[in-house]
Amino acid sequence: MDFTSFFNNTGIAHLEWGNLVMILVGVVFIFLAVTKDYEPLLLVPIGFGIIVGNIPPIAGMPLGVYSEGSVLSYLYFGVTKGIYPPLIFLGIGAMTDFSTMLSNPKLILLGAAAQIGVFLTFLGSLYLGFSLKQAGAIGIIGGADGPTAIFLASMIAPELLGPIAIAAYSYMALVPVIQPPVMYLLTTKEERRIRMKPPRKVSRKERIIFPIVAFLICTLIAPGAITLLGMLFFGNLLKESTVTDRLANSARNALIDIVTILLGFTVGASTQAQTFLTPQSILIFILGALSFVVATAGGVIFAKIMNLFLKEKINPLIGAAGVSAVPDSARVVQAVGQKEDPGNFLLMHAMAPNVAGVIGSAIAAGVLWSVLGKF
Amino acid sequence: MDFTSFFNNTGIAHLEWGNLVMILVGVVFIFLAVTKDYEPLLLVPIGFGIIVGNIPPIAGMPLGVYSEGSVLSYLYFGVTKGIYPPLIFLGIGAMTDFSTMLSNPKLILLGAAAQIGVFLTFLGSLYLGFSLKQAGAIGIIGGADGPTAIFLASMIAPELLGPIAIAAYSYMALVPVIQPPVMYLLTTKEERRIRMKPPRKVSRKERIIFPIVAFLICTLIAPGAITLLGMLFFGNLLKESTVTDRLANSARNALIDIVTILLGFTVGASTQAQTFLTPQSILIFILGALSFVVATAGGVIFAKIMNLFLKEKINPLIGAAGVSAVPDSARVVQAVGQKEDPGNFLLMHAMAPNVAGVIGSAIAAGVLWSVLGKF
Amino acid sequence: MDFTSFFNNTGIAHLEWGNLVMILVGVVFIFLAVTKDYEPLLLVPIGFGIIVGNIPPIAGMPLGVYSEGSVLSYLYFGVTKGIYPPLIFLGIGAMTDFSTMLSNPKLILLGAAAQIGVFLTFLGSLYLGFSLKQAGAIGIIGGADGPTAIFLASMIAPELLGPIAIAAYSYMALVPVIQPPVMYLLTTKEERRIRMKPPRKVSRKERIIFPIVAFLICTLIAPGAITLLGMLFFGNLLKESTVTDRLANSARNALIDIVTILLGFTVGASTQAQTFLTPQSILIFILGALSFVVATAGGVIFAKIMNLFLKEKINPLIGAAGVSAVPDSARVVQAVGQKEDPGNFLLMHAMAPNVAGVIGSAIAAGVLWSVLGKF
Amino acid sequence: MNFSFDHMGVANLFAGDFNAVTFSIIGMLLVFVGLTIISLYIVCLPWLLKRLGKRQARPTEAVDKVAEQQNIDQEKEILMAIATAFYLDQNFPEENQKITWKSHGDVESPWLISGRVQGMAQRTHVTRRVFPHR
Amino acid sequence: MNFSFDHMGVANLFAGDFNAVTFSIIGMLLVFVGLTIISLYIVCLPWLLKRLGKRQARPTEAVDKVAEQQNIDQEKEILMAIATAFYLDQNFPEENQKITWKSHGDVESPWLISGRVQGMAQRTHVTRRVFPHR
Amino acid sequence: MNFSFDHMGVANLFAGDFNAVTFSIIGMLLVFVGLTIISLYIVCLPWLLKRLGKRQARPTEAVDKVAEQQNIDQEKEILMAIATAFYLDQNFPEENQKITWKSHGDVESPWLISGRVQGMAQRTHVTRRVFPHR
Ligand code: NA
Ligand code: NA
Ligand code: NA
Repeated sequence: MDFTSFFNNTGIAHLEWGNLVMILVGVVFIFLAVTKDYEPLLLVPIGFGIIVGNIPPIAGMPLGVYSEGSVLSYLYFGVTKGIYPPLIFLGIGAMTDFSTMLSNPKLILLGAAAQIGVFLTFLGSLYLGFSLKQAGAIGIIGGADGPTAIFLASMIAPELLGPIAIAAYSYMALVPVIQPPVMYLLTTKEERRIRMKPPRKVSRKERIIFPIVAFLICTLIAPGAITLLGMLFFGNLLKESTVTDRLANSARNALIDIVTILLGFTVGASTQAQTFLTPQSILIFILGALSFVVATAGGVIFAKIMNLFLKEKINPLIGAAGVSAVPDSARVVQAVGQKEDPGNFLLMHAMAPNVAGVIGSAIAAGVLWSVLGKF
Repeated sequence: MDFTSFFNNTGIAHLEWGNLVMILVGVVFIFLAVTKDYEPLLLVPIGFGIIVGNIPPIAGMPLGVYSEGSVLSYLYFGVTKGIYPPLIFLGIGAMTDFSTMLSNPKLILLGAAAQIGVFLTFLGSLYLGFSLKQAGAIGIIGGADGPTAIFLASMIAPELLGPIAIAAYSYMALVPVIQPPVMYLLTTKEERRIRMKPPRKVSRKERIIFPIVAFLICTLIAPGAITLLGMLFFGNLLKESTVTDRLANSARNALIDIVTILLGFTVGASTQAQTFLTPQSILIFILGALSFVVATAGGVIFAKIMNLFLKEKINPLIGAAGVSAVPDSARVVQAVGQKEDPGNFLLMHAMAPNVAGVIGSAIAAGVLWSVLGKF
Repeated sequence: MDFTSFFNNTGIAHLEWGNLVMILVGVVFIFLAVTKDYEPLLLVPIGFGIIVGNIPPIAGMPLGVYSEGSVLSYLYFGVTKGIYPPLIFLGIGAMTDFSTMLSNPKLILLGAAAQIGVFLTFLGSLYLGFSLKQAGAIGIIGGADGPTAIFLASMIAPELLGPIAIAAYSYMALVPVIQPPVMYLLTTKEERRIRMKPPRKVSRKERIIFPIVAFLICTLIAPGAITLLGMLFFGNLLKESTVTDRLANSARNALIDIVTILLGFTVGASTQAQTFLTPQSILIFILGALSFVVATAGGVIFAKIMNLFLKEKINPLIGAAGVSAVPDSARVVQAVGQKEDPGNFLLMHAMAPNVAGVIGSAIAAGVLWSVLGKF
Repeated sequence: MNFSFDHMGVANLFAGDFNAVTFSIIGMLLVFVGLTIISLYIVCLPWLLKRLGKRQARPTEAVDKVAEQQNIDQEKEILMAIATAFYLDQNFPEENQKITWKSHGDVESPWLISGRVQGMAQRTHVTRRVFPHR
Repeated sequence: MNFSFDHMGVANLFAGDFNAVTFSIIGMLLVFVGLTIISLYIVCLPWLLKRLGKRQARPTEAVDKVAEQQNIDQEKEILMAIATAFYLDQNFPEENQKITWKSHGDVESPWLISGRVQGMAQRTHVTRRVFPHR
Repeated sequence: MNFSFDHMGVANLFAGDFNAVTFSIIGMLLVFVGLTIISLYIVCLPWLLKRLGKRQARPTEAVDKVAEQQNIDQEKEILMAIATAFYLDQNFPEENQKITWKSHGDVESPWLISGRVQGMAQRTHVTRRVFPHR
């Protein structure tokens, strides 16, 4: 029992440069969340998780998310088995109002168009040499949907779960930075000034029936989306039926909060530098950024194509909201639109492709899973 | 990679008539919950779960509650291992007020009498050829207590869990339809008009001591009821002690809501037509309906027998509340009684056999488990 | 099927004297909680759990926490794997205000001094013949920190988990009984009357940065404390960042309540007389009491030593708060101080060593785990 | 698992039997099909509801009315509570008077003496809608 | 597992060593015994409490008194809050005045600076009893 | 596992290679080292913050201002709500008038139409700080 062996039991003895880099990344995440207000509910748990995951553990002690029997490994179980994402979707469903979508159904197509980011990134990843499953999981980052990305990655490419999750959530937080340049590049000043008619009022009956029918439509086409969309629309039914309000309330408060804490923290803690800082991870980050750009462009361009056929023109900016990243990309649309014309309120309109994008990327994930899962 | 193989990956390709029937059943459940207000907290989750469970999955993909490694199978774990029911009992205990029972102890016996439904249904199921364990699990439907039924079925007849759970919850929702005819048949107009004295006030001390003593009495007789009654009375102690109010609050809100969501949804999702639509299930539904009728009759007749010996007559209608199905059967008693005599308020009196019925069926379940579990 | 075999299926048939003794202990716990208000949030769940755990089960039925496949065994899983304590620390972090500590950093050392109780008890237990791991787990009772004690015991001496947990929580509840005599014995009237300057106001920035830096410092020294301190400081960051207030809210309400219920109840239920009532357990209780006394003395004496070097004297009473047992020992300090001088408000000052004691015992647990875990 | 750039190339898109480009196009189509059907359904729904309306309309409306009535009750109660509080304070400025008004959502009410999960049907959503503190 | 009507018959009730009818009667009896003892206990309890009352009565009452006092405090506070709000609004109709009143349940209060599970003893139940929004 | 007093003795403290006394002293030292460094850090922090303050100060302050503004908004709203309630009750004592005022924390507001986890950023903490019922 001497001081040397004691020192070997401390964390400092095993600290590597990579760990320091990652700890710094965690601090930056928290800093951005606190000072810039970039998605604090994601960045604070992930950021602190990164710090925790990069304290070098002592060999033989079950501490990290990857060491069997550790507490963090039990909490990480909900990530590796894809349990947390559907529960988050349950809470999201219980706080989502599909009214704007119901009142302007053609805007839904914008949420489909943005999924081009998913499939192009899939092809790009394949090209770079990733396996089919890995490429599918990387592609879904373009869905701009953290829970969907984690769910698909845990099912078909668990070895890439860490970087994919971090990339998905980072870019979702960075939507206000990534999207505007693409939006300016692809639209003219006139297009950005287009005003749209206020959405109509949607009846309670329509809102109750919607989650049931939408669930049937989506999952009869892509059964792989059963878990995610089942929970999303279930949560929404709990909310809209009004007779189960107390369940909806717990789903969108206690349940989603607890799951968000555990998911963010353990995903963060899964980024131990020793396994995380690889060329592969860096490639995934680059591909992720590209997929966000492609998805944004896909939504905007499709809106312009639609305008060729529509009498009442839609503002192509709202195509950018099709990536989902709810409600941030809708807010970005509002901000960019208002810069051209302070009296233009695009937010409500942007919510329609925004929530449609969530459904769209869940369908895309279902398709990827059902086909690639077999390889 | 052609369209045919793609089509084989969709849900439509594998949809059978049975699935459509079950999806319709799910829709009817939700419809009844929303428009008739029949137990929405049960019927909405179960109804949507039925829809989710009957989207035909793709072979090889872990999606349903029965396929290993799927998210739904992890959530269903709490059903198959009997974990959810005791947690629901914890919350129920934290919202139950045993005062009316404490103020009129002789009404407790009505909650015992109604358990005749359990044992007669047990004998009937045996007669029809079910095994001992299966017959016991079917019998407990007569306890009119969803969590108790699920708990016992998961312990001794897991292969019948689906139909038993659905039958128990459906009939609990249909109590306002099933009970009144039986009640009218077995009582005279004069009996239905009997008024009862208002219950006395119960001291805080009595209410704190009650859960402890009642737990000891019940489980020293039937240790099989330890789990359910332990949680029920524990929840009640958290409530009545008043010094642990924040725990009682979380138990009767966040905790019970989350467990109710998961239980209802996964029980619903366990009804895949391919395994659910069997003659056996239909038989269980018939036996379940009969057991509710027998239990109601048992309570009412026992009340009439008690009246032979009592000076202060009790209204035999409140015997029907002995089936438990709290608080619906008590409300039915109130409604039927008020039809004869608008100034007659039986609700408070009916609550006593109502909560006693919960304890009674938990004891019955404990007895069935401890003896039949060995076969 | 005769009455004898039925009687053998009841709990009464198997009840032993030990069970009756333990049931009485459970009743006393609840009685103390309700009438004396001694930590009801701990004593009520544990007390009722003790009663539940001492109803003798029927052989072959999965009922108790130790029988495989029982519901209680699944709930106890969170204890045996050390999952509940970190989740409780998360909630505690989200309700802890480190301001007083930040405004008077020298008082932190008192929280270190009190850990002498941990190491002396460790040596004492070794002397009495306990194994190294067992001695370490018993020693941590002196940390006066229920979750820490359960966590360490579950990691290195699971066979002693029951008595260690009960001892730790009992003495935490009895702090108002154990500490005052020690405090009077070691201080003079003049010392007890020392007044201290009100703490300075701490900026929001300091409070946000603190949990991150403190986590890094502690765990780079003692990585074994990663899990407990990671959760504690993570919860605190959720609270202090203010941008994640809804997460902090759920952590310090629904989450901690649910975990507290399950932890207390199952720890109580693990005290079946047949395995619990051993000389070993009684020894652990004696050692636990001693360790609280030693820890208290350590804090008070260290405060007196510090006074030798300080110009602004500190009131040695607040050394007693270094044992943690937050906030009870701080309240005891306040009460004892006010008895000498009704105008003396020591509470805020006592909170500093109080929360420092939590960190101190987590470090001590980390050190014990990392070294003793290897034997 | 180990990634390297050695495997880069267009050939990856057509490796084995699997044409990744065709797959991507079909995948994209499926996304469009799904959302287009939803879109069409939404367009048709009001028309469908009108046809079905005659039978279902009444019960749903009944529920709506109940809910509305509850809302009104709730709001009246809040109004009364505030008014009572103010009145009491204005007129009886001593310290101990108690404000007691009926609370629908009260856990102690007989309807909530429920020992069962159904008892949860305590319709607290009305309360919550008005004070959405959670 | 496969069910069929072939096995129907009264013989099932007495298959093997097991007399299901006797079992059912005994089972029904046990349910009655359990609930009857509870019933008798409830009848005897008030009498028992009176005997034990002399020793235990005081501490419990003390607790009750504390709780009552807390209730009163709480209600006074709500009264004051409402009154303050109204008074401020009547007399200082500018926009920025702040209403600040002491909140017992406040997370920031020194009693809640607790770094420990005991800290949960924040007695929020008093607050909750008054506004049972959850 | 079976404990007995047979193994009692000072020798236990030095069994095998392990000197338990040295270990305890080092352990105690580590606890002190950890808490002392924290203590020193806290002493240095204000000085550090002042140095770093020039760059970071502004954004954080901005956030603080937003939060403060939100607080003010919130409180104004509560004031208005109470005043409205009282005014309505005083002047329109019929039963049905509805109190409707804007609620920032309202689940139905467009900002909360969020279909995503980010939607949770509904800043209910402002509401909660004011009415900490939970
Ligand atoms: Na998307
Ligand atoms: Na029953
Ligand atoms: Na401590």
